[in-house]
Amino acid sequence: MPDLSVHIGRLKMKTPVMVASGTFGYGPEYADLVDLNKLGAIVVKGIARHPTRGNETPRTVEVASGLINAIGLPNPGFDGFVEQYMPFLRQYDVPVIVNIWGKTIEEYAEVARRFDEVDGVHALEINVSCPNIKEGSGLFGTDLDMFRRVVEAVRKVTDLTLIPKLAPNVSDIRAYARAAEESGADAISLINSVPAMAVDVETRKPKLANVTGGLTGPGIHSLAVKLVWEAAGAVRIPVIGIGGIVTAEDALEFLIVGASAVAVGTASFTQPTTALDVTDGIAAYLERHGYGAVHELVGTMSSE
Amino acid sequence: MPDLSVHIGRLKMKTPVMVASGTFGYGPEYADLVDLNKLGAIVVKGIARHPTRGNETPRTVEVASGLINAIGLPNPGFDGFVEQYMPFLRQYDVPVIVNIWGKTIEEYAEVARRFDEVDGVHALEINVSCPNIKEGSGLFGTDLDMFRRVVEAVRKVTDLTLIPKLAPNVSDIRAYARAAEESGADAISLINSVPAMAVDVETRKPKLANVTGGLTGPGIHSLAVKLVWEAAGAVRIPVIGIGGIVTAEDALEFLIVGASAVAVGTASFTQPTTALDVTDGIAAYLERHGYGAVHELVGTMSSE
Amino acid sequence: MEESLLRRPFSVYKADGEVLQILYKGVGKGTRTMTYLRPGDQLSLIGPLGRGFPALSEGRYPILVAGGYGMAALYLLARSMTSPGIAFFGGQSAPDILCVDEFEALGWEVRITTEDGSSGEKGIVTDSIDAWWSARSSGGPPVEAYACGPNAMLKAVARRAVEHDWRAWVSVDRNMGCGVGACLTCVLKVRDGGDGWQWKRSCTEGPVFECREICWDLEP
Amino acid sequence: MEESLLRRPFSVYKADGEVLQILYKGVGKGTRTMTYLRPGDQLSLIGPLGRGFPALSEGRYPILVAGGYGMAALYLLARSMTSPGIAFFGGQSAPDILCVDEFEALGWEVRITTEDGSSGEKGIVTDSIDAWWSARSSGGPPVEAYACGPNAMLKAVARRAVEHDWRAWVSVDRNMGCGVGACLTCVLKVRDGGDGWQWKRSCTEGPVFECREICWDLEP
Ligand SMILES: Cc1cc2nc3c(=O)[nH]c(=O)nc-3n(C[C@H](O)[C@H](O)[C@H](O)COP(=O)(O)OP(=O)(O)OC[C@H]3O[C@@H](n4cnc5c(N)ncnc54)[C@H](O)[C@@H]3O)c2cc1C
Ligand SMILES: Cc1cc2nc3c(=O)[nH]c(=O)nc-3n(C[C@H](O)[C@H](O)[C@H](O)COP(=O)(O)OP(=O)(O)OC[C@H]3O[C@@H](n4cnc5c(N)ncnc54)[C@H](O)[C@@H]3O)c2cc1C
Ligand SMILES: Cc1cc2nc3c(=O)[nH]c(=O)nc-3n(C[C@H](O)[C@H](O)[C@H](O)COP(=O)(O)O)c2cc1C
Ligand SMILES: Cc1cc2nc3c(=O)[nH]c(=O)nc-3n(C[C@H](O)[C@H](O)[C@H](O)COP(=O)(O)O)c2cc1C
Ligand code: FES
Ligand code: FES
Repeated sequence: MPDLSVHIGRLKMKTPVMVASGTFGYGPEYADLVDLNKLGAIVVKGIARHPTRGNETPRTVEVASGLINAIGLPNPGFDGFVEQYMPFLRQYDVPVIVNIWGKTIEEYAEVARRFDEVDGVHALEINVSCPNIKEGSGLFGTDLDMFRRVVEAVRKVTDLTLIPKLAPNVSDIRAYARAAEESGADAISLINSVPAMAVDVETRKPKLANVTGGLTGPGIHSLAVKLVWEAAGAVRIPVIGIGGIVTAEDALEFLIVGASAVAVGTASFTQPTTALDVTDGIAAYLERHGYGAVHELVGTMSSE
Repeated sequence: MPDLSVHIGRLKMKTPVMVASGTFGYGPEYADLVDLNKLGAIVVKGIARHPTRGNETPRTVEVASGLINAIGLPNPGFDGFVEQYMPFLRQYDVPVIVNIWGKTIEEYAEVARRFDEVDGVHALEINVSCPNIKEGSGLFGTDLDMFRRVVEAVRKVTDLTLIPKLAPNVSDIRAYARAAEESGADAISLINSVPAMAVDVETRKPKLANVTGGLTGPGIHSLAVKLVWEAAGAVRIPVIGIGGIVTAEDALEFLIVGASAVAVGTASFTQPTTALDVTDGIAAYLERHGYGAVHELVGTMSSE
Repeated sequence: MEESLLRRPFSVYKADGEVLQILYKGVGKGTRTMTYLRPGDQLSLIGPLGRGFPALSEGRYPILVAGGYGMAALYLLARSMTSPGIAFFGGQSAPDILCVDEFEALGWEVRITTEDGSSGEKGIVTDSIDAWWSARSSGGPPVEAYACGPNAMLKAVARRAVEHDWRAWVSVDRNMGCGVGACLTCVLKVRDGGDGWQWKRSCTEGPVFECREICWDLEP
Repeated sequence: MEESLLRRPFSVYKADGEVLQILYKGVGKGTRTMTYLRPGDQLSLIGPLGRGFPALSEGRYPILVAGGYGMAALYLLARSMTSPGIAFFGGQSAPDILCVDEFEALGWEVRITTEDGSSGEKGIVTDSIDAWWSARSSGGPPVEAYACGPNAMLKAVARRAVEHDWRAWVSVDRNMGCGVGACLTCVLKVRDGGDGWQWKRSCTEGPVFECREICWDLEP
């Protein structure tokens, strides 16, 4: 059995396959269907300082090989999350990564500071790239200066492993990757969903209440691989590859282009055990190809 | 029968549905299968001043709901194109739009200047967004200043209808749309293909000889609709919607969010008559919904 | 053939021993692809999920109201009741009216309405309900209604339930993503304790709600 | 079931009257989806496209070399020849060897090689060709070879053609996008008049080339 363990900052994972924020709830939702202890990590849905309700419905629409969502970051707030979900999550032997967001830099720092003291939280993923909140959050991910300021502000208030999550809709992803590294991030994750929209031509109305949303699922995989490849080439900190993973091959592509770990998103909706199936597929691949450990595969794309 | 005609700059089209550059050859390739006179316009594959061979093979790879291509702009050069293809194209009663590119601003201007004098050429589409040529062309589409300079340089040397074609991989498409308008463009077209890549995990080699390529086809449609909606909202010049059109509904989405015309790309490979089928579908829709002319539908997305 | 990405929600129509039946209509890419399945093909299914219809309360008279796939969704409930009542089936035209024999075999009286009059009375299902209600002698047992169909129909049933003081359970039809409460696609507004509202997930906290829980006026 | 975006290229296996047959192998998403087709389903087909095998030249002795779908691709050619020769079929193991009876019924001598020896001789198809060539008495009519199969096989045939002075036509297997010359996916390097090379599109200018046209040394 090849060694699947991965270390990212102070975070130790048994496998390189986590579940992506917003696609696995807070854990209990899938606990009957998936052995949570076998996941590399659980990244919970985005948490802010205070509760929010999120967008009106319809919130999602299925398109060719993808799902557009404009959920709008409904969240129970820091207190609600810690009370309602942390006791549950602490029962498991799986790292918890909290995805955090805010509408201002101060809000980001405030929620990060509070999580620093919460027992059982292993890392923070900074969602600067959610395209659904109009009030500024969209900008954090596509304005290099704002991005840098958020990461720096959060870094100041926490010792937790810090993982800024990059937005795909930028011209040069390497600049964001480097800015994260320079601002003290322990790793980066990418990609978040890709801005998209759909219109019902009979009613001439947008298919989402929010008009625009973010595309995820198999259709974005090849875009994500390209961005992860570029980002991984630009920094020394570990990269977490996200976007359109359905099969072990999809995850292996991320590892081969330079990701140290991956997260499964939309595919969990279709097949809740996807992350575990992908893990098994990676192990089988490593064995078949004679790798002793998953980290040996990382970044081995052959240039010829 | 509703009025399908569209005017873009000095270009008059019988229908709003053209075929996109690089997906319909130079015309003769599809002449046996498609009545060229029924197309809104033919946009030929990218032409530069001098012949080029393009990339090594493999040049395309199919992925979920899309095709990644890295053809690399093989082209017969200005002279070759005018000699080999213009006599054929002049036989038809269909506007010819030449897609042009160069490796420097001077090359863009030079090829544009020459086309200005070619009988039977109705408009120039400026390909600043092809992600496949490393020597600078990629930059023209994702660097606002370079983009502006190319459009201005081309505008100076030609009276032909000028249509810069925008790259999708920018944070703010509106800035590019406005820059095109300010630089004297008669219209803009978008989107070009989306940077992407795929890896063969068994060999650990990229699936394309060029490593990266551009994703096209149904999977990018919802991204394109979002970008066309934003771009159309930012300028007064007409917008041509491109990206993932397979059905009349896909084209209608572009019109409803603000495009005056559309172009069919990858779908022609699968079904050569797609552009004509889409045209029929648009006409039927207009009739069913009581529109007298296609321009009445443009930009009518209902905000409620 | 188009490929669909997500699973699709279906009601269990019949479940006997090892056999589970669903009754579905090909309306889009997912259901149309299902028509290509051949005997022996394997499918993946997660279920049962969510909160179904509750049993009839002691002493109440049951009515069922079904449109679309509602006939399938209500069959097992109908079979579970020892004293059948009336089932109101509505549809566009005759082919939309399904399972009538099955319900009658269980002892239910089936009243049909179609918009084009091709089966049963011409009209919509609530016409038929109103006619029954006004003809009904007062003083009978209190009514408990169970409804499944288009949201407009559910809303119309809810209005009558409030007016006539019925208890009424409606199974809402929301688009779904995950089916297990994780994606927050299927939410709808239900009253909270006070004057306000909160989102509830119809996949886990529904799809069946007592009609008074739902903020119908906030429905788009 | 996965959906494929583009069309897939196939050779015409048989064409009689109104019936056209193709023989295919399920190797990926497109061909596997095809196995779901049912009698009566309609398909869209564009063809015939490109340049097929030319007729046998007067006075030449024909040999066929087939691997994979090559057996299907060469059948109509084999049938068109009035004086059959030898057909060399190669494959991994017995199930890869197809159509032997059909070729024999046309009068062809079929020599089979499989890599695992489960059908015919153990080895690769060129072993069998080499054995035939060295056993062949000199002074026979000049050879014209027709080959269809994996590119490595075509290259091996081409080397022998040059060495032994055969004329040899190979049908190259390139990924295709449009099939009509528009997308420039299927190009391969062929010699131009002088020392250089140029791209040719195998969908329109091929897929059959005389083996000396191809720049084998530039093949990746
Ligand atoms: C709890 C529940 C139980 C159901 N039980 C059954 C059943 O037993 N039998 C049955 O035939 N159907 C049932 N449905 C409806 C069924 O889920 C949809 O018909 C199916 O999801 C359509 O999928 P599709 O891919 O074929 O269509 P799509 O391509 O997804 O959509 C086709 C059209 O239907 C609309 N649509 C799709 N899903 C929904 C939805 N959930 N609500 C409203 N509009 C929708 C789309 O907007 C579109 O206009 C049930 C739905 C729910 C929520
Ligand atoms: C001129 C020509 C004639 C052909 N005639 C026949 C025929 O008569 N019968 C038959 O069974 N097949 C034939 N083929 C091959 C057939 O086109 C492929 O098997 C088919 O395209 C595979 O599609 P898929 O979607 O099933 O596989 P994909 O999912 O597209 O690919 C599956 C695997 O096959 C590889 N692959 C796919 N297409 C090709 C290709 N063209 N060349 C090399 N590797 C490929 C892929 O890289 C992948 O590893 C022919 C090919 C050509 C070019
Ligand atoms: C319904 C839904 C909700 C999401 N919510 C969040 C979120 O709260 N925070 C976040 O950073 N990303 C969120 N994402 C993005 C995912 O974490 C992931 O980056 C994206 O889905 C791409 O991966 P996939 O293609 O595998 O789904 C969400 C995605 C979906 C589909
Ligand atoms: C094989 C191929 C070649 C292309 N070549 C060009 C080109 O030469 N110039 C250009 O501006 N766009 C080129 N494009 C991009 C298309 O014109 C179009 O913008 C893109 O394919 C998106 O549309 P679609 O999704 O309908 O294919 C090419 C696309 C493909 C698939
Ligand atoms: S369908 Fe995902 S939360 Fe209900
Ligand atoms: S397959 Fe498109 S040019 Fe040959």
